[in-house]
Amino acid sequence: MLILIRAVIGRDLRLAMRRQADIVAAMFFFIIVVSLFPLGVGPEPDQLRKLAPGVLWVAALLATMLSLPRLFAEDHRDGTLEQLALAPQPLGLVVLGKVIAHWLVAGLPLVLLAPVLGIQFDLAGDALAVLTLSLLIGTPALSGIGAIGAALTLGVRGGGVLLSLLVLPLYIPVLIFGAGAVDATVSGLGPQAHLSLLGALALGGVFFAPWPTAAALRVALE
Amino acid sequence: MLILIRAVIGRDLRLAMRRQADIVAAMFFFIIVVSLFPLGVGPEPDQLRKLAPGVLWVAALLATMLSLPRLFAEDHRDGTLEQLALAPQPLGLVVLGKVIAHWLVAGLPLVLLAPVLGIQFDLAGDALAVLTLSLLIGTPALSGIGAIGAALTLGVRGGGVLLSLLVLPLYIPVLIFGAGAVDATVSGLGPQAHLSLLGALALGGVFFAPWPTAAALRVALE
Amino acid sequence: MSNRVINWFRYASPQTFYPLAGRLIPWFWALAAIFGVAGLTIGFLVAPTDAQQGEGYRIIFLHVPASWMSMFIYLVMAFWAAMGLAFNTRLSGMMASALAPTGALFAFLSLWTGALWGKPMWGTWWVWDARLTSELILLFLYIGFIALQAAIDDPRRADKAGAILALVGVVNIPIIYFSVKWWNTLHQGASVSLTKAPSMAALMLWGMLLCALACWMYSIAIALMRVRTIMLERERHTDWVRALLAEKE
Amino acid sequence: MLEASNLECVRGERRLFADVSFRLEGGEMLYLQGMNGSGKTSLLRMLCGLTPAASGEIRWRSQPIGKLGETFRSELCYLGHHNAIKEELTPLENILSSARLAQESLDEEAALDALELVGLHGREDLACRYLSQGQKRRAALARLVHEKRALWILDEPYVALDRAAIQLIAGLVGAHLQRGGLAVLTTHQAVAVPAAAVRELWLGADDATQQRF
Amino acid sequence: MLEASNLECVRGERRLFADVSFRLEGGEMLYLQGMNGSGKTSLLRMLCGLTPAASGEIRWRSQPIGKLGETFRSELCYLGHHNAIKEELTPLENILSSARLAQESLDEEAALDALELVGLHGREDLACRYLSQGQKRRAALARLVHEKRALWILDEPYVALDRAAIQLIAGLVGAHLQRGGLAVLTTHQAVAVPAAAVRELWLGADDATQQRF
Amino acid sequence: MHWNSLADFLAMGSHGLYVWGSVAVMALLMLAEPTLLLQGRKRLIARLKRQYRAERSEARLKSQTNTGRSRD
Ligand code: HEM
Ligand SMILES: Nc1ncnc2c1ncn2[C@@H]1O[C@H](COP(=O)(O)OP(=O)(O)OP(=O)(O)O)[C@@H](O)[C@H]1O
Ligand SMILES: Nc1ncnc2c1ncn2[C@@H]1O[C@H](COP(=O)(O)OP(=O)(O)OP(=O)(O)O)[C@@H](O)[C@H]1O
Ligand SMILES: [Mg+2]
Ligand SMILES: [Mg+2]
Repeated sequence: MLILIRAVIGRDLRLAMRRQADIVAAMFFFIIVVSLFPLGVGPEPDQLRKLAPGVLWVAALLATMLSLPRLFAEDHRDGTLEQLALAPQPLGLVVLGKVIAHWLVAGLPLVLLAPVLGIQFDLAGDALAVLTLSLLIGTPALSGIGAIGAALTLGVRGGGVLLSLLVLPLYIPVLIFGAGAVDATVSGLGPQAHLSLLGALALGGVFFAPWPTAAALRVALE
Repeated sequence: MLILIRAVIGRDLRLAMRRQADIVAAMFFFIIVVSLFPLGVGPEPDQLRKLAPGVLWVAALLATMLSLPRLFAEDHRDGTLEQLALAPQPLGLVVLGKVIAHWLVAGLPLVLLAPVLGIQFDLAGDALAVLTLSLLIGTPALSGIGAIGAALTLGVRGGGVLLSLLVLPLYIPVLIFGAGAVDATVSGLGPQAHLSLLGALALGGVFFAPWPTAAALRVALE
Repeated sequence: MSNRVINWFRYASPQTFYPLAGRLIPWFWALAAIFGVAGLTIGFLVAPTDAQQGEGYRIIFLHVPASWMSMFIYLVMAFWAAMGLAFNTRLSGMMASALAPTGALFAFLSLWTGALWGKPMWGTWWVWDARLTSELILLFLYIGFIALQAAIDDPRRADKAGAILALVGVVNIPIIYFSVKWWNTLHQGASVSLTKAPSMAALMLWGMLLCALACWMYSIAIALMRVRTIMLERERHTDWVRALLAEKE
Repeated sequence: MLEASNLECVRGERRLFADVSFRLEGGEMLYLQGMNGSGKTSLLRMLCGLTPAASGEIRWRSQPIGKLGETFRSELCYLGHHNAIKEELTPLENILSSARLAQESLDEEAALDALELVGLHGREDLACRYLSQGQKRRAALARLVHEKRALWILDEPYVALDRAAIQLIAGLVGAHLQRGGLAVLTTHQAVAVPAAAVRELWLGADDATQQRF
Repeated sequence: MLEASNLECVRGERRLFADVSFRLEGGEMLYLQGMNGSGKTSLLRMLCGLTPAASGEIRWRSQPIGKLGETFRSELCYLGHHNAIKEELTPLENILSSARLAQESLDEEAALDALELVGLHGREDLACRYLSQGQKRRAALARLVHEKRALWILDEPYVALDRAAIQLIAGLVGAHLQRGGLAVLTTHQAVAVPAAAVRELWLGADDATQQRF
Repeated sequence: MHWNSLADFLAMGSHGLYVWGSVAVMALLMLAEPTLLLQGRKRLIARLKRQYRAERSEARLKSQTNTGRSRD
């Protein structure tokens, strides 16, 4: 079982490495969206500081979401997904592997970048730390939940945008707790409550989501 | 020449209608991103009013951008693009048609939605009008400039995210003038200057961009 | 006329350019070192303290050259890109790809030194000022160029695609610069305005110019080195590369 | 071993076929024929358990395949219209990773042998996207070289292959049957498989006569 | 009319072919052969002007095709590996819109005739995504029925088709040649085209002998 | 000479961290770039030489034996 998951992760990471662009560009998308906001909203530092948690979290959410369509689409198009569905193991485990790989490629880099971008918004030290921590806990949930949406919209025309339509409502709790944790820190309340709720979402996202995802994949293949 | 452009527009619109999801979902993406912000940032009306132009413009930009990868990708994959490149007319005209169709499908709906969403942010009447007008003038520029990026990343692995990396820096002037026009209205200065610059960008985007795009497409087909 | 064109194309062929570049590189390194030492000596040892900014202003000797180079290299890159598209010479594309990383490096250094300057002078690492913002976008443009070329494996295709992007970018740079400037001045508000450097003492000016020259020489030397590597890699099947490497044994 | 009874396939408003029944034992091959659109691909996907049948039943070793689930899938090798190779990966990486995902052991030596056999010698380390159409198909079919599972379901394996490659694949199928395996195969190209027992099944019987020339 | 001299094709580190020259007049067909990966598709794309040749020249009516540009393209009909049909559109819409994009006039009646001829009768209004692989190919090939341009370049047109459809396409090509048209065609399936003059060209000559059986 | 002592020079009027931070990073990157380039070039040349040798030996092998398939 672990071997299978490892094999899936290994393959997906190798594919990501081969494309190179994938990892680097996901990060830069995050950077660019975050940098767009001051351009749209205006450069006053006070205002920017207030916006920071919301903007960073929304950007992380969008960056993750953008990489979702490719989670299964290519495997579907070139027939690999059929092969995975016909493999003699529960499809859910394969999905779990793919979710983990997706997080490593699309989630983790955001976490690492967040402190640097926070500085652009003039955030203080502890707020930066909580921001990073909240992203570290929250992004796995984004990958897990996103997988369900990616599977449901698989092979559906115009899937990419439909996908965001399905997934964003599910992302809202993550966004609220994530940005809330930082806000709470800035305003002097502790972030613990928010963070533990976020942790619960992440656990659910990673370990529960693969099973509906697998079911959706089987439907898409019919 | 006009016949060709009309044929391209007709075909692309028909495809979009057939997929349905496309138009509706682009609009919903716009709506959801705009609605996410108050969730991430907090509900104070004053602050929201200040944010409104920036957020709406950034959301419009992202919504347009999200639909870019599909501008040429499907034609490329199924061989239609080769056929278009081999047609006995300048490829630039075909691109022009596709840019116009893209705007009709991905840009125009945003323009129509903007006033409604602006109300959510408590914008005043004249600001709403200028917001809508700025989007009406600015979104064609987004489609035109976006086409260059879409063509450059065609057939390149990890293209979707690379595309945003290439296109977003080019979008920045549009964003600044667009959001700036609304800001200027809110703060009592006239929006004319911004709007006319935006118009210049749009003209450039729509009529100049198809030619580098066509060149990039030929490179992608080699 | 046609003679001169042919002549030009002769040097544009990698085979003739490679040894030429090899002979030039040491000279540029030497010049870079001389200018660099002179500039830094003046800047850090001789130049007086700035009346308003104290000693912190000395970052200027790094920051301004880096900023200038980052902008200038983009122009040069776009020039080579245009040549490549117009005349379809192999050298042009190679030059453009050889310049991009150095340009990105200087853009990054400009940001880095600027941020380190901003903290003591303005009290913040970063403000959304026109210049700063355009420099950031310039870095994005470089990275986009590099990422695009890296994502396409066929070098000829990569060259052409990169050239198109570079040209579109060069049209856009002035637009970006003025749009940002406009955006920012209209907003004003709480933003910190850039403290104008005082009319510079002649010594400071000299130091800065020498440092800038050093960066120039450095960039040329690096670009030539990189273009030579790129040539070897791309032309590895040609007889001249085989002969060259066989010679080295 | 593989037994289908009264299968029916409905697509949209169209009944593609009904009452398709057959029985296949070890060493036998089912050669599925029919004109374009007669439902061959649909039938194969049913046999794999990917698409449910409108009615009828499929049994493997006398058990319905739905109930067998993973046990059935661990004896099944399916190759569809699509190649199931990743364009970014090299043929070698593709064959290794598909073996790993199917939880079979395949060492690099064996994989290289397989690639050489299907004529991808010298292209082991070239990303598949650069391969020609036929070479991609060959890379996909290289999986069959060391494939030991009992039931092979191949949907038009010969498409895009040149004559040498077709002979090779036919040979592989023949050897598989010799070992006591089963195969279900469709193709529009008349290729003799060196097999003891080839059963033919025509789909869309009413069109069949019109087809046979 | 179509003349290629000393064409050379280099892909990555590999020289696929060099010194390929031929001359084709009206009514003649070039039958391009070679094993998988020998460069047939690459050559066809060169002939269309999609890929530049590493060296050599291609002339149409004695003019280099690069210089002719649109004039050449207006006499060219290319059908590649990919079908160039939109999966969302019906076969009818596909054939009509591809005619319109190529700036040819084709009325609905003629389009329906063409679809019926290629055996898509009854599927005119079904989105192409539901068609079987062979039916998709047929929908793509339906363009040839009323195609009047002089030069046809067809890359493995027979792939996925059943025997009846193959005969039909071969017949269409034959009629085109009879009218004085030119055709360049690749295929791995031996199909006789009813044509007066078929020239054969083998790519990858050193492999050719090994291939010929 | 403008400075009185080395300590003064290093302190840079209490802005030492910023000034030397700039200098250090700039020097580091401007040294790293040519170093990496030289390394890459050496590696490339070594690889190409290996490749040429392999090609030569393969050609020799081919001319000697025309039977049997050899992989490497
Ligand atoms: C991250 C922050 C910064 C960035 C990206 C940046 C960028 C630039 C650029 C692009 C230039 C060249 C533009 C031109 O010559 O018109 C420049 C020049 C200059 N910068 Fe900065 N800068 C930054 C921070 C600072 C700070 C904090 C100061 C001083 C307090 C400063 C002072 C100067 C001066 C004096 C020049 C030379 C102006 C001239 O020669 O006209 N910069 N900077
Ligand atoms: N929604 C639908 N409505 C009507 N007919 C449909 C629908 N979906 C599929 N079909 C038909 O079902 C058939 C599917 O056939 P299938 O792909 O199994 O054919 P096949 O025998 O494999 O053909 P080929 O030789 O071309 O591969 C086609 O005839 C197609 O037109
Ligand atoms: N970057 C590359 N490096 C090395 N070889 C390459 C590269 N790109 C393509 N090739 C080779 O070029 C050839 C392309 O052949 P092409 O597609 O023209 O073949 P074909 O004759 O049409 O084959 P098929 O019969 O399979 O369709 C293949 O052999 C492929 O391996
Ligand atoms: Mg089929
Ligand atoms: Mg081919």
